[in-house]
Amino acid sequence: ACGGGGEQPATSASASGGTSAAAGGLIAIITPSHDNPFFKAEADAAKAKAESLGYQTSVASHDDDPNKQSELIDAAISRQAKAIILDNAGADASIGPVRKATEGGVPVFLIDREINATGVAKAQIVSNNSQGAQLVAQSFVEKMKSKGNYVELVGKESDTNASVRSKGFADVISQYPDMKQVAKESANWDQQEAFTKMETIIQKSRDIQGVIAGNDTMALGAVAALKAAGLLDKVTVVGFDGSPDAIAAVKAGQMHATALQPAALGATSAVEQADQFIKTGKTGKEEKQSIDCELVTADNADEFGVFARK
Amino acid sequence: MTAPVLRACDVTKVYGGTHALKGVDFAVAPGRVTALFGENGAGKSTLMKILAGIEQPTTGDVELDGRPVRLRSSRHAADQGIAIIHQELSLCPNLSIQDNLFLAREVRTGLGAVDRKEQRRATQAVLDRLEEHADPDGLVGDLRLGQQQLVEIARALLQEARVLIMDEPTSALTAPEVEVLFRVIRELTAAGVAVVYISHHLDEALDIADDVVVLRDGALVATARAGEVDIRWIVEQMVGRDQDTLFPDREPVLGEEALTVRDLRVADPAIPDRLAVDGLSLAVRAGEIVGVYGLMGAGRTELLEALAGRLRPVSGQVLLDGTPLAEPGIRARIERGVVLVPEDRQRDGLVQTMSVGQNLSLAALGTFVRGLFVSEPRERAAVARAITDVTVKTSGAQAPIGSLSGGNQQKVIIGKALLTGPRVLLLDEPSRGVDVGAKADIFELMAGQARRGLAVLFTTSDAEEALHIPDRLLVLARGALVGEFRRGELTREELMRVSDGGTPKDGAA
Amino acid sequence: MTATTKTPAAVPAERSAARARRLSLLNVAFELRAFIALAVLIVIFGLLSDSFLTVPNLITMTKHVAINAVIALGMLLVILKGGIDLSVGSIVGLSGVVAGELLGGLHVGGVIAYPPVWVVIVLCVTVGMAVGAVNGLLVTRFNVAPFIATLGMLYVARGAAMLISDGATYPNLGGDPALGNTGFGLLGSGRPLGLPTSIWIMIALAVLATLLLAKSPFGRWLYATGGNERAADLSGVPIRRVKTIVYVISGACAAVAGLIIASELTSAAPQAGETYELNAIAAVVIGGAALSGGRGTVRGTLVGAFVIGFLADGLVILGVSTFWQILIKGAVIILAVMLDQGQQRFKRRGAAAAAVAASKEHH
Amino acid sequence: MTATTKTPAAVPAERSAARARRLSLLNVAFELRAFIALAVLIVIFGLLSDSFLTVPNLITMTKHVAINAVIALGMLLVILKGGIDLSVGSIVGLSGVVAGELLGGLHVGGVIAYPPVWVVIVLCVTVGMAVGAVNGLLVTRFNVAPFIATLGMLYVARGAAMLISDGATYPNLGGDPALGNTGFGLLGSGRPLGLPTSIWIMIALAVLATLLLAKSPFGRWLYATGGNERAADLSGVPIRRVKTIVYVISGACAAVAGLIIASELTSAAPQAGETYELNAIAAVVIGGAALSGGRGTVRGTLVGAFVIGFLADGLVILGVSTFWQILIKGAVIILAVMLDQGQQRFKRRGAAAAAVAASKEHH
Ligand SMILES: Nc1ncnc2c1ncn2[C@@H]1O[C@H](COP(=O)(O)OP(=O)(O)OP(=O)(O)O)[C@@H](O)[C@H]1O
Ligand SMILES: Nc1ncnc2c1ncn2[C@@H]1O[C@H](COP(=O)(O)OP(=O)(O)OP(=O)(O)O)[C@@H](O)[C@H]1O
Ligand SMILES: [Mg+2]
Ligand SMILES: [Mg+2]
Repeated sequence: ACGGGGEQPATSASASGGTSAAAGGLIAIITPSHDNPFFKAEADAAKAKAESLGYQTSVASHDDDPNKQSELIDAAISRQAKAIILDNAGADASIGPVRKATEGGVPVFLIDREINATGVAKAQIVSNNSQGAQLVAQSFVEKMKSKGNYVELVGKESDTNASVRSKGFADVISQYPDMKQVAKESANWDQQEAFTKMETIIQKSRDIQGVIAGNDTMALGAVAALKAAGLLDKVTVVGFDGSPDAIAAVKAGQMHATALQPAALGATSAVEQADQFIKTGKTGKEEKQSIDCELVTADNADEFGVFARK
Repeated sequence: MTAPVLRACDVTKVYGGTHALKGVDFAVAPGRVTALFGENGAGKSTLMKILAGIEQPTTGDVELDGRPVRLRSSRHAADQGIAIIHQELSLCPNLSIQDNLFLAREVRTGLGAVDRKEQRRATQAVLDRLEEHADPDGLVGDLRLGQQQLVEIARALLQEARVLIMDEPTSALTAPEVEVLFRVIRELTAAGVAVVYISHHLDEALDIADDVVVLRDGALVATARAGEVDIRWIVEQMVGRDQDTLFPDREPVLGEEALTVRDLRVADPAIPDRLAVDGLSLAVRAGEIVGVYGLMGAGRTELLEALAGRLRPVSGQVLLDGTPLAEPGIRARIERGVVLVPEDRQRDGLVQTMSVGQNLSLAALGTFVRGLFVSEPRERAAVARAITDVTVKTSGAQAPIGSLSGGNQQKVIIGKALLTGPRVLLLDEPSRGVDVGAKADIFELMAGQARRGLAVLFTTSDAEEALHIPDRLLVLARGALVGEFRRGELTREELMRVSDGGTPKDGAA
Repeated sequence: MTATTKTPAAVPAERSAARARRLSLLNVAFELRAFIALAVLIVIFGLLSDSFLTVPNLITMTKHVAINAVIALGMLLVILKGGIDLSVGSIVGLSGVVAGELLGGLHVGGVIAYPPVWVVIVLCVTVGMAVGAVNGLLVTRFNVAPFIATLGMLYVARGAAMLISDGATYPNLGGDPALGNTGFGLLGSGRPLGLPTSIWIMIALAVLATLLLAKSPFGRWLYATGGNERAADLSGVPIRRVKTIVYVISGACAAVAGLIIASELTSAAPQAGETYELNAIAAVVIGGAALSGGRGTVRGTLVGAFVIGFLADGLVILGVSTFWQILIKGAVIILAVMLDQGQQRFKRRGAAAAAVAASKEHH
Repeated sequence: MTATTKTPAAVPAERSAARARRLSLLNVAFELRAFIALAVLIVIFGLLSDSFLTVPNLITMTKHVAINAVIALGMLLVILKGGIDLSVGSIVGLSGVVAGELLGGLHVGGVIAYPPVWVVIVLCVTVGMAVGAVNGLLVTRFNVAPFIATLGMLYVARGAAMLISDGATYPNLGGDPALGNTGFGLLGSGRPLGLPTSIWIMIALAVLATLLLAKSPFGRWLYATGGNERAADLSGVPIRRVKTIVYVISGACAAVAGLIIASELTSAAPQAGETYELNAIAAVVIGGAALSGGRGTVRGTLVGAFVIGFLADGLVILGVSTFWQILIKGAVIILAVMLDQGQQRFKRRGAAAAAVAASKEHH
C-alpha cells in the first residue's frame, strides 16, 4: 500500500503485509531502485495486476545489490510466497538466488532483464534489448545520414544491459564506415555524470554530430550539456527506455529517438503467467519470451504513455 | 656509599628551544632514598623520564650497574628493573584496577589467556599492602584522584623493580595515605631497592630521604646527606637567589569589596559524587591580592572555575560589586569583568594552532570589531601593547604560540585575560611550571594590576609563594575554608599544619 | 538529618555502596538498551506480521544479519582502537573477485592450475588482510588519519576489484568436480545442524572476538590503546602493532563476508559491498561503542547488527516503501546513539544529585 | 666551536631568527604542495592531450570543479571545527527535489501557487540550512558524535528526498513565462561575463568564506574552537553557536550545489549527490586541512577541489578506463595526505636538529 499507484481491489484492502491465508497468497515483486521511473512503473503495474487477481503483494527494491536481492528472495521464501516477480540484479549473480527460490518451492518470473541460465526461472519475459538497441541505432544512423562523429555513453559497466545495448548499437553502426565513434565513456546510468562527461568530451572536440546513450537518463544529461554548449541543433541524441521525460524531449525536438521498453506489458504478463502457474502448474508459454521494444520518434511520440502505448 | 645502580652521566635534554637539562650527573644507590628537589620546570621529571627510558637524552649517557645502556622504551627500562610512577596519571580510565596494574605484563594461564584469578589475587595483595580498599575489578575512571594515584603506585610496586622512581606520588594523597606509602618505601629500601622520590612537599620528602639532590634550571646545583641539611637550605638552593627579589614588598591600596562569594557549593566534575567546593564564602576587595592555598584536590580549581562561569555551582551566590552574577556562562562573566587564567596551560589556556597575537586577542575579539570585521589595525595595536605590557619575549605577534617558553606562554594567557579589561582577575596556579624570572614577572604583573584597582584572586601550591605574595591568604582543605591569614601572620610550619591536617570538621581523621 | 548510631566513617561507605548498586543496576538496564531496541522491533514486527516470528524467517533474517555482523566485528576492533575503517565494503568486493578469478583457474606458465577451495579461501582472506595491513601501515607509519587512509583504500581496493574482473561478474563459482575445486558454494548454501554456514561463521567469529577481547592480553592492550594511548604506550603496550593488527583483522573479516556473499550467490561481482562500511559502523555504534575508542563490546555489536538487519527485513515484510526504509534507518541510528548519550548524562546527573544529598547530610 | 665576539644572549637569538626564516620558507614551499600537485597534473595532462590546456576546456573543468568546491567550502568550516558532515550529498539531492516540487507549484488551499525563482532558491537553501541545524543540534545538544549524527541525516535527508519526489525525477525545471517562474535554468546555463554562473558562485562563496575566516570574529572563533575547544570556551567563545553555525553553513552550501546541478540539467533527481561527501572531504584534506580541526584554508580547499576535478576530467580526456580512474583517485588522496604528514615530520626534525646544534654551541 506504500508504492502508490494502481487500483485497490476490495479483496486486498488490508495492508500488503497481512496474512498469507487470505485470498490467493503472496506475490513478491522485487525490482531495482524505484528512483528510476522505469522500475517504479514496472513494479506498480505488477502490483496492480496481482492485486486485481486477488493476491497479496510485497514490493521491494534490491538497489542492484545482488546480496540484498538474495536476502529479499530469502524473505519471500520464508514467507512462503506463491511467486516472485523479479527484475534481477545481475545476469550471473542472480542465478543462485533464483535457483534457491525454485528449490524452495517459489516459482520465479523474471522481467526486464534475463539471467545467464535457463530452466531455473519459470519465465524470462524481457524486453528485447538487442532488438531495441538496433532499432534505435538504425534510426540514429538514418538521421545522421550514415556519416559523422558520434559519442557513446555506456551504462554501469557491471550491468549486463549496458553491454547488450552497446553491442546492439555496434552491430548496426559498424556497417556504416563513415560513422566514427570519437568517445565511449561510462556514465553509470546517471544524468549528472553524463552531463559532466559530455561537457568534457565536447572540450576534446566540438566536431560531434551524434550521441547514442545506453539509457534515457544519460541521454538527457547529454542533451543538457549540448544545449549549454549551443550544439544541440547540430547533434542527434538518442536514448533507450522510453521514459516519459525522454518522450517529452523527443516531442520537444531535443532528442531524436528512444526505444520504449513496454515495462507495464512485461510486468502484467509475468503476473498473469504466475497466476496461471499457481493454478495449473504450467505457464503455457516458453521460458524465454521477448517483448519487442518500440521506437519512439517525433512522429509517433503522442501515442505513448508511461512505458506503454496509450 | 655503595656503588650506584643507575646513573645519568652529563645528560642534556633539549625540547624544541628549551633546555630542560644541562649536563646533569645523577646517581641512585641501592637501599637508599634519593630525594630530588627543584622548582617547577627545573627538569626533575625530564631527568626521571630519561632514566626510565621514556625520553632519550639529547647528549650524555645512562649507566646501569656501571655499564652504559640505551634504554629504548619504558618497556625496555622496566625489563631492566626500573619502574616509574608518573607525575601525570597515566592510567586507562576504561579499564579495571587489575587490568591497569598488569597492562602489558599480563599473567597468562597455560592457554595464553589472561589469568584473572591470579591477577586479582596479586592486585588484592598489593592494595592491601597500601591499605587501600578498592575492588580490583572496579573501573579506574570511577576512582577519586588519590585512589588513582595509589593505583599508579601499586603498579610500580608490582614490578618488583630494583630502581623505583616516584615523581610526585603523593600530590593527591591524604596524610594517612602518605604514612602508608612511607612504610612501604622503608620496606623496599630495606630489601635493597633504590628509590628516587620527588615531591613539592619539602618536609615530607626530607623526612623519607637519605640523600638530597637539587636541580635548578636544568642544572644540578647541590647534593647532600639528608641529615646534614634543612628545608631552608633546600629552598635556597632551589631558588638560587634572594627571596626578596622574587617576592617584592607591596602596600596594597584597598577599595570596595569587588568579588563576594557566599556559601558556594560545587560538584567535582570528574567525580560528581563529591563536592569539590563545600560551603565556601569569601570576599576580595578592589586592589587586593588574595591567595588560595591548598593541597592538590583541595578544590581550588573548581572554586575558580565556578567563579569564572565554567562550572555551574550546586548552590551559593557570587556577587560583583554587590550585584549578583546571575547570568551563567563564561562569556557572560567575561562581559561583566570576571576572567580566569586557567591552571592547565596546554589544555585550557592556549590554542596551539594559532599565533601569539591571535591567542592574545581571542577573548577580547569583540572589542576590535568594526562593522562586520575585526579591525586589523586596532587588533594589531592592542596585541603589540599587550606584548609589551606583560613582557612576552617573542619574535613577533605572528610567531606560533608553541615557539614560546612556558613562562612566556603563561604571560600570553594573562595578557589575553587582561585585554578583556576585567574587574576581577582569577589566576589558577599562575606560577606553575614557569622559570624563576618569569615567575617574578608574573607576580609583578599581578601587583601592577592590583595597583590599578583590580581584585586579584590566585591559587598556589607553593608555600613560599603563599606566604609572601598575597595580601590575604585563604587555606582550603577538601573544599572548605580552614584558615584565613594576613601576610606575615603565618609561618611555613603553621601553614603546613593547617592545610594538611584535614578539615576541622573531621577533626583528627 | 535523622541521627544515626553508626560511626561517621561507616555512613558514607555504606551509602556509596548502595548508590553504586543502584547505578550499576541502571547501567545494566542501559547496557540492555540495544537489546530493548531489538525487543521493541521484534514485538512491533511480530504484531504487524504473522510471518515475521516464524522460525524459518528468523533463521533467514539472522543469515542476513551475519554478513553485516562479520564485518562489524572487525570494525569493532578498529573502533575500539579509536580508528575507523571505510575500506571494508571495497574489500568485500575485492575478496569475491579474487575468489572468482582463482576458481576460474590460475595461468601458471602456460598451464592452468585450479587451486582447491580451501586455498582459494585462504588467499582471499590474505588479500583482505593485505589491504588491512596497508591501512595499518598508513595509519601507524605515515600518520595518515584513519578516515583518510581507509577512504583512499576504499577507492584503491574497489578500483583493483574492477580491474581484475574488468567490471564483469564471475558466474558459476560452483567449481567442477573434474578439476577438484568444488565446494565453494557450501559456504553459502551449506546448513550444518540445520543452520546456514554463515550463521555458524558469525557465531564462531563472535566467540573468537569475545575471547580475544575479554580473555587475551591483546584485548587488554586494545582497550588500553583506545582508552589512553599515551598511558598504554608508557606501560609498554606495543601500540603500533596493536593498531596494525586491528586493521588486518578488519580486512580479514571483510574478506570473509565477501566470500560468504560470493558463495551464496555462486557468483562474484566487483561492485559487491558498496556502502557496507556504513552499516558496519552503525551496528558497532548502536551496540554502544564510542567512536573515540576504548568502549564497546562484541555482544553490543551483535545486537546492533541485529537491530539494523531485523529493521531492514521487517520493513520489507511489512511492505514499507523503500523510501521510508531509508529514512527510518537514519532515524534509528541517531536515536540509538542519543539513547547512549542520554545514559551517560543520566549517570552523571544521578551521581551529582547523590553528591548534593551527601553534602547536605554532612551539615 | 669558533670564538665569537657577540654576547652570548645575542647568538641564539640571531640563530633562531635565521632558523625561523629557513623554516618558514620551507613551510611556504610545502603550503604550495597542493599547488604543486595541481601543477604536476596540469603539465602531465597538457603534454598528453592537446585539448586539455585550451581555455574552453579549462572553463568547463572549472565549472565541474565548482560543484564540489561549493560543497567543500562548507565542509571546510565543519572540518575546521573538528567535525565532519556526511549528510551533504543527501542535501544536494533534497535541495534539487524541493526546487523541483516548488517549481511545479504549491497547492495552497485548492489553488496552485507558483513561487518565483528567487523564492524557490531561498527556500531550498533554507531546507539545506534546516538539515544542517538538525546536525548541529544533535552534535551540540545531544552530544552525538558528528560522524554518527550526519550519517543518520545522510539517510534521513535522502529518504525525505525520495519521499517528496516519490522517487521520480522532476523534468523540465525551466519554468513557464505564463506563471512567472522562469529563470531557474540561468543558475546552470547563464554565462555572465563569459563565465558560467556556477564559477561565479564558487568565486563569490570563496571570497565570502575567506572574509569570514580571515576577517570576521566568527572565523577566529572557529579556528580557536577547532584548535582547542576548551581554551576557546574559557576565552568566552560561544562554542555551541559556532559549532551549530558551521553545520548550517555546510547545509546551505550543499543546497546551493544541489540547485546548481538541478539548474544545469533543468531537472532534479532525488538520488543526485550520492557519495559527494567523500569528494568534498577529500578536497578539504588534500588542501591541507587537519581532520582534527583548527588547520585549513579556503585557498587550500579550492586547490584540493581542483586537483580532484582536473584529475577526473583529465583522465576522461585521456580515455583512461573508469576502473583505473577509481584506483588513481584513491592513490592521489592518500599520497596528498602523506605528503602533508611528511611535511610536518620534516618540520619537527629540522627544529630539533637546530636546537641540538645550538645546545652544543653552549658547551
Ligand atoms: N615534552 C616537552 N616538550 C617541550 N618542553 C618540555 C617538555 N617536557 C618538559 N618540557 C620543558 O622542560 C622543562 C623541564 O620540565 P620538567 O617537567 O622536567 O620539570 P619538573 O622539574 O618536573 O617540574 P614540575 O615540578 O612542574 O613537575 C620545562 O621548562 C618544561 O616546560
Ligand atoms: N593529574 C591529574 N590527572 C587527572 N585528573 C586530574 C589531575 N589533576 C587534577 N585532576 C582532576 O581535576 C580536578 C581538579 O581538582 P584539583 O585536584 O586540581 O583541585 P585543586 O584544589 O585545584 O588542586 P590542584 O590545583 O593542586 O590540582 C580534580 O578533581 C581531578 O579530577
Ligand atoms: Mg615534574
Ligand atoms: Mg588546581
